[in-house]
Amino acid sequence: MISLAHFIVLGTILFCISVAGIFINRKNVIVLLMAIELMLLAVNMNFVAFSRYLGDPSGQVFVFFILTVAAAESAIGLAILVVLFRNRSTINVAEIDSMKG
Amino acid sequence: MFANWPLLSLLIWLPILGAIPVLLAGDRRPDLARRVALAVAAATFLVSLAMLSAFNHAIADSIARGAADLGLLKNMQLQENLLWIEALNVRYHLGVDGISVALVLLTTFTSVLVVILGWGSVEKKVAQYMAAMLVLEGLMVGVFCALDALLFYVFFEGMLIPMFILIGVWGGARRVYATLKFFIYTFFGSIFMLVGLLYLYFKTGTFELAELAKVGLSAKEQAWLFFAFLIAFAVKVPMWPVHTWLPDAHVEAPTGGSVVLAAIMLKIGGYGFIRFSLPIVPDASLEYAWLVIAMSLIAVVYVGYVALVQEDMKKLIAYSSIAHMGFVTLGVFISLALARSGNATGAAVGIQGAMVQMISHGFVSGAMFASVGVLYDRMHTRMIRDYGGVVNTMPRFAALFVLFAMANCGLPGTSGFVGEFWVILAAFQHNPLVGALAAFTLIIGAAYTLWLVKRVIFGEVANEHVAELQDMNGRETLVLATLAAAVLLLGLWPQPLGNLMDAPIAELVKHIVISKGA
Amino acid sequence: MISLTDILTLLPESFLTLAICALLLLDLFLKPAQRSVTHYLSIVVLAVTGWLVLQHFGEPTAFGGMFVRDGVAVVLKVFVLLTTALVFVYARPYLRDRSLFVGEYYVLCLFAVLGMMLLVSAGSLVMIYLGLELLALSSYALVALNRDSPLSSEAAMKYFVLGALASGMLLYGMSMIYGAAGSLDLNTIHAVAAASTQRGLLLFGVVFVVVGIAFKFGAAPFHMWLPDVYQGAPTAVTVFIGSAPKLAAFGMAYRLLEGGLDGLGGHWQLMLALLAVLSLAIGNIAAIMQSNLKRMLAYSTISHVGFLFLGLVNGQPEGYAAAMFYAISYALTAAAAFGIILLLSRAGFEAEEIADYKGLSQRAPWYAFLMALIMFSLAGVPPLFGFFGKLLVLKAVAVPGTLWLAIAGAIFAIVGIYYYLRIVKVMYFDDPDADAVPAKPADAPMRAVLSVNALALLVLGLTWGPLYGWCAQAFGIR
Amino acid sequence: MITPKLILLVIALAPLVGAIVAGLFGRRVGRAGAHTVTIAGVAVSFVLSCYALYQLSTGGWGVFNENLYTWFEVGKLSAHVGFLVDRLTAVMMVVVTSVSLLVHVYTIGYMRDDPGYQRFFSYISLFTFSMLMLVMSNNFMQLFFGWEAVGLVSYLLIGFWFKRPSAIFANMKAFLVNRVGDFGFLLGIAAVLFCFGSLDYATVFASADATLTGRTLEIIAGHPWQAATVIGVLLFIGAMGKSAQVPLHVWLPDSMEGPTPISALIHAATMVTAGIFMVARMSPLYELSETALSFVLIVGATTALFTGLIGIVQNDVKRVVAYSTLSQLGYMTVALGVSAYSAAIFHLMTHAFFKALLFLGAGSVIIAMHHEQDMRHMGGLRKYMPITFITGWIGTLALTGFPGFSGFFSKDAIIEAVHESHRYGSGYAYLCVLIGVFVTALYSFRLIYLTYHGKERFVVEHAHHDAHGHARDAHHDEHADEHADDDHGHHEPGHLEHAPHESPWVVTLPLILLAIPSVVIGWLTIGPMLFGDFFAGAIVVKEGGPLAELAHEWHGPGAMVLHGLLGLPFWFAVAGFAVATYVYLFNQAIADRAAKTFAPLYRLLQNKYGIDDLYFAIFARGGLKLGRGLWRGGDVAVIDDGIVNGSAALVQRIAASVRRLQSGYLYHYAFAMILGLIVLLGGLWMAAR
Repeated sequence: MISLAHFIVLGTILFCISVAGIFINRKNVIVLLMAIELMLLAVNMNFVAFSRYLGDPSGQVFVFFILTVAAAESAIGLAILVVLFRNRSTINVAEIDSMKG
Repeated sequence: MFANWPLLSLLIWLPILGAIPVLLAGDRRPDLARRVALAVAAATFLVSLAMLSAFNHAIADSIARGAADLGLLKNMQLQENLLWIEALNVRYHLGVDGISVALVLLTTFTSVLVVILGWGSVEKKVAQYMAAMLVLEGLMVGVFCALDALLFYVFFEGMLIPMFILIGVWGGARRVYATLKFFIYTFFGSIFMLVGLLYLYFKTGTFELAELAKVGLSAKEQAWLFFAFLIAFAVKVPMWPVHTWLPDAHVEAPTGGSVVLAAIMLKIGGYGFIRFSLPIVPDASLEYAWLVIAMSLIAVVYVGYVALVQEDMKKLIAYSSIAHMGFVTLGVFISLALARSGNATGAAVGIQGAMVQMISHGFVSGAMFASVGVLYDRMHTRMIRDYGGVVNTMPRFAALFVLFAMANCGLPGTSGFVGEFWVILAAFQHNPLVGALAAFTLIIGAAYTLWLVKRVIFGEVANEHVAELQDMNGRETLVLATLAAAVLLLGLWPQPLGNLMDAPIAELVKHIVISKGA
Repeated sequence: MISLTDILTLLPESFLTLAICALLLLDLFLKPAQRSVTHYLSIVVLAVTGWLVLQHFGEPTAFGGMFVRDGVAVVLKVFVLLTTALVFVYARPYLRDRSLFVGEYYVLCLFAVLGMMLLVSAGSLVMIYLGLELLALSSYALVALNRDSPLSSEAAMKYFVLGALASGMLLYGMSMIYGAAGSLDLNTIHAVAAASTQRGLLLFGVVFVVVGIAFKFGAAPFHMWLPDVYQGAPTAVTVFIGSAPKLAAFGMAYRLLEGGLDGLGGHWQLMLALLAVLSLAIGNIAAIMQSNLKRMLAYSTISHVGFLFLGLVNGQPEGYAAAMFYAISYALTAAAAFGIILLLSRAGFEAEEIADYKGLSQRAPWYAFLMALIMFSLAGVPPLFGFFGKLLVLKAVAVPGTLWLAIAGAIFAIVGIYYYLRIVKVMYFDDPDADAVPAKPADAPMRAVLSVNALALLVLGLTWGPLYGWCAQAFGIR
Repeated sequence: MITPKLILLVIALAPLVGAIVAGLFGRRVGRAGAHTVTIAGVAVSFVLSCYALYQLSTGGWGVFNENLYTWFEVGKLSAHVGFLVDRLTAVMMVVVTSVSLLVHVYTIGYMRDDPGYQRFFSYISLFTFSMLMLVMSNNFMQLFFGWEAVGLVSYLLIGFWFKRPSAIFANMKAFLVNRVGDFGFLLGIAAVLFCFGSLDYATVFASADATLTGRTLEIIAGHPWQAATVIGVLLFIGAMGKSAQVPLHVWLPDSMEGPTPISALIHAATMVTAGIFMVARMSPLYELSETALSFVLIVGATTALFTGLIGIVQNDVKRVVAYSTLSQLGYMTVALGVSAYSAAIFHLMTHAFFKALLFLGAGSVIIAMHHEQDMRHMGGLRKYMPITFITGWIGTLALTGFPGFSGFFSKDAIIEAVHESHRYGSGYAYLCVLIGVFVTALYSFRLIYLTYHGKERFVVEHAHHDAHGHARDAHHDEHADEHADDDHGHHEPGHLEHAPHESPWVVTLPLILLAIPSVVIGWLTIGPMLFGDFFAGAIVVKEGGPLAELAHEWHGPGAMVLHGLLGLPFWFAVAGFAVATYVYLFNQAIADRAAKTFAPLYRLLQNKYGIDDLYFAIFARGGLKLGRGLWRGGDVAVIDDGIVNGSAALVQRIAASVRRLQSGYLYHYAFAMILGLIVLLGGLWMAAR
């Protein structure tokens, strides 16, 4: 029998993976975008699990909102990515450091 | 006749708003700017005289007008008490007692002279210079009139801005370092006082000085507050060891700036001790009086020796200022100790001495800096070694300079003597050794002053530059002669000043003998 | 069931939404030459919205508590709108010089405003999230507005990634809170948080929420995005994200922490105290070394956030009022500060290096004077506006228990004074370089508005009572 | 209505008026105007002083004690300007005004070529005023006023020729050394105020006994000292400064840099005796402390002998007289020390006359020698300037105490008094004063011989000697420079353009007028002053003071003269005379040989026991060293560079490193956020447990 805890742990694991993906990855910006998506999904997992467990639908409604926003977010993210590539002709995370200090 | 006018507001805002027309006159029309500035300053001075006349016979009706029970500050007159920020119950509360009146008069008087001094010595951005001076004047008057701690603080800090500009724009070679040092040093001092005031507000729910003087405080609270105040005012006075901003500021400041700085700004420190430390935290002040007394004595002896070896005239005078201000703090805290030991007369003598010393130092140091300015405008150097035998070419100047020098080493008959004399007498009553150390100024003070005179004024004409010197022009003579008159008048006839300050001082002494430990 | 009163209550926001759409459409049919129409219209829109906000139509709450319209919301909205209006005025010449004078700028800004308005009157976690994202997404796009600037795009990317990360954390925290409280409604959460004894999950969530808030403010150590974004974004955008969003962030913090998690005060207050000190330290110290004015202001923002947090740490109405007052004063001052940069910049010259201000007092005395006012206000020197903000927040912590925070604030204020004075020094004490670009004849409205804005710092410094009274009232003090 | 008050006011203020007129309007009134108005002023106060003295001594007036002006009042304490005029004061007033008057007249001749003529007159009148205020004061505050005022004028006058490096050094030295004295003096006043709560003589003296007996002060905790002693010693330190007692005597010889009239008026007759007067005035206090008086006695005795010795080896005519002044002041102090106050005042008076005489005589010689002051270039002047010569002899006889001359009475009285006294240190003092007599005679007659007798040791160059033989006018301007630039201008020592000659009447008249009292004043006044009750009330002496003892065998001046001829002092003087005569009149060589044989001693005396050098090394150089140390070490190094700039630099360094944290890499930023999150979580976890 799968209990709430399992879901929460899974969500946490996903979250950690995504976070790790953000600050360990030094190669490609795309990966960052994917990590962000993953993070949102981890959160969704939590919400759904809680909502199911609490028998309260509002959590699942929130999930829909999150999904929508996530879509918009990645759209903007990709747009910025394109702009960045046009200017820098690179999407290597390790190379976008012209502003520091 | 003036008793019901808002004289104090007038005194504060007239110069500040007067700065606007000066600025409008613009740097392109310097003479117009100068004239307007002079007019404003003179008008302010007249208003302050009106205040004086109103003051003497305003006691009755200030009570008749049912001025709020001010407790300690009950001899405050010409009060204006408006609500400024009702959410915090901050009040635009002005009022003057004898002490303030004396200092306000000093301020307005000096400001007029400063404007006249700036006439010749400032060439660039005249309008801005004059405007800054006027704004500064207004704020300083405000400091002496404020009866609300926050209002006081606002004026107290606000002063920094014009002074910062004055030193920074019209200053000498290392002006940037000097002015930043000045600003940050002073800011450093006052910010802790602000925290202290806020804490007091938390205790009392008001910034009214009178209320703050009433509130009971535990020993621990008092100690913390005492040091908060001490930092703020010790920096301003300045006392050893937080004095090092002063010589730099003086050396770099334009003549007018130095005069204002020495003549008025330093007094705010001593004034603060009298208005804040003593009434609000008397017990802590008493407990740590030894500390302040020690610092003051160091100022007299140590700084005296330092002054002895300065090669820059302004630096030398700056250090001598520190030494002389040492007498102010000494007098104030000696009196506290005496008052607590039941020697009311001694206490009164001490504070009177301190106050007279403040006023006198205002005249003397102002005059000294003005004199150096006179020389500087001609030779463009402040180095003592570049001078010598000035008396041969500038006899009139030399005569006045010697007079001021004598006042500076506290010769009887000059204002410089009165304060030091009283303070030393009081100090001796507190502890003969303290008195002895204080009296050491007789020797060291004379040493550095007369050596300066010997090297600058007397002797053969040192070099061709000195040989070409012209004696003072009418404007300079006017300024220095006026100051000389003030120095002698105060030295020979100090009683009026004493009468002016008697009541508040007696009140203060009565207040500080009561412990407020709670 | 959605009632008319709900719509009525939401009237300002609804109007703004419709207006934005209309503007968007209209802008399509405008020739570039007529762009000013968009400009003025959007200002009108802001004005009307502001008027509507002040009318208090409808009920205090709508949509079953999803939307709250209390004093706090009103005050914050008014100043968000005001600041944005100022921003529009300041931005116009800059945008024109750089062929960035496009409708998108206005539309995006207005959407961000809408997001902020929703955020500050959010009554549930969903609303907070939506408002936040609406604000964030528009900001990302705005930062990248100048498509040809490498710096902008880099800044946008950093902003975007970190922002997403932050909102992810916030969401994660929300999910935990939701799990613990069993509801998205802040009032319910408030009740639960106050009552429940089993707080592990809630607290766990609180941490993430605090992180989300801290990021939005740019409090250390979640400040890293801020300097780069401020520097990289076109100044016309920096001026926007540098001012209004701080108000929104305050609103968000207030809703979540006070409205939702008051019961856990003890914990999040400690965290905020920690963040406050850290921000004060890092912001003030790092600012000293900057040679780029925008970047310096970014760090100064961080330090100001530290001060603002001082208002929150005690969880007292006075503290909140102080913090809100501080946010308002900061928003106005920052708008003016960046306004000066915009004013002095022109095509091919950004005027964002501190060296560019050498001898400004001789080249453009009036602007130099205004800038000096602004700097002294930021430094917190009386009698300027900024001082009283500091005064109030210090007052909030100058009580037994948090006195150490007040002292820390004082010390870092001293450190901070240095770099503000440096600007004044450069403008007044240094002589202009031979090749210094002469100040251009600014367009009249901007010049006028900017002067008023800067002088207001002085005037408000003398008459800040009513404003603070308003803030205090919003928090039900007296 | 002419009241005593009015008269006294006029006495005090007349010179002030003169000074102001001559000083501020000097250019307008011109030279003649300047000296007329000042002399008039001083003359008025002289005449009125004599009148006052007459009234007081004939009992026409009672003691006058009134406050005229309240200077400052705090609570119960008030400081006034007021006059206390009794016989003691009156005597001082007469001495001061008379000498001052004569010096004024003398100055007309002495300074006639000086550009600073008006200034000079204004100064000396101002001095007269200050000195009168000092002696007429009825309270300590005013006493201190006068005290410092005369110091100021002396400062201005020593540095009168402000171009001379030596002069402006001397005046600073004088002022500073005096300030050391004033330091003690002021503390003494503070102590008086502390003990009596008042600054008025009357109050203090009235309650002196009651207040001070048994009263102690704890200056160093745990060491209670007798209050009377503390007060006495502190006040006397002031006197040591003014009256140039060892070890504060160093300023007086240098003060000779001032014009000679000043040396006569200020540094011989009046100002330097202020200390003596002060102690006499304070006799009610001093009588309460044996210790203080012993201190006074020993200091005085030391001064009397050892400064005299230096006089022997001096070659500058003025310096010889200066050292004799020091030694005579020592005698007065000794008298004070044995509570023979009236003897001290008596000697003060006689000394004022004959020392002024000697100085003015020296000045007259100096004029004749064109500001040549070195006796080695003089000699045989008696035939050139008879009046100066004779008056010089009179002065010398008075000084050396030749029976019958004024000096004899005063000095003999002092010596006898010391002999009678049993106070601690009186033995030593007796020895000192006896030898002192010998020394005095020695250097005095040495001076006489080297100056007036023997063969001329100067060459008269008739280079540009004009027909009229009266070259003076031709050389006005030249003399002017001589005053101005260094000592004797261009011609090397001992070479004169024209023969020396007697000085004009304005110079000789004062000499004559001073010579008369130098002879007779002692004879006339010793009776009442010393042994009568002339000073009753003004000077208080405990029962059995030495003078009282002497009074028993007092049979009038004549008897005293006869007795004096047999007395020890007389023979000491004769011995001194004999030696001087033999050595300096007949056998110069011995002197040089003696100088060689006793080289160390000679050198010791030559550089004044090395005290000056010592002071210079310790206080001047040491002070500068200390100051530099405190400045560079304390202010600059520690406070500024260390704390102030140091902390600034520290912040800068931290800033630099903080800045490096902002690496510009996205993943670092992200990492920072994660770290922050973890820290918060960790903190929460800690809090939870």
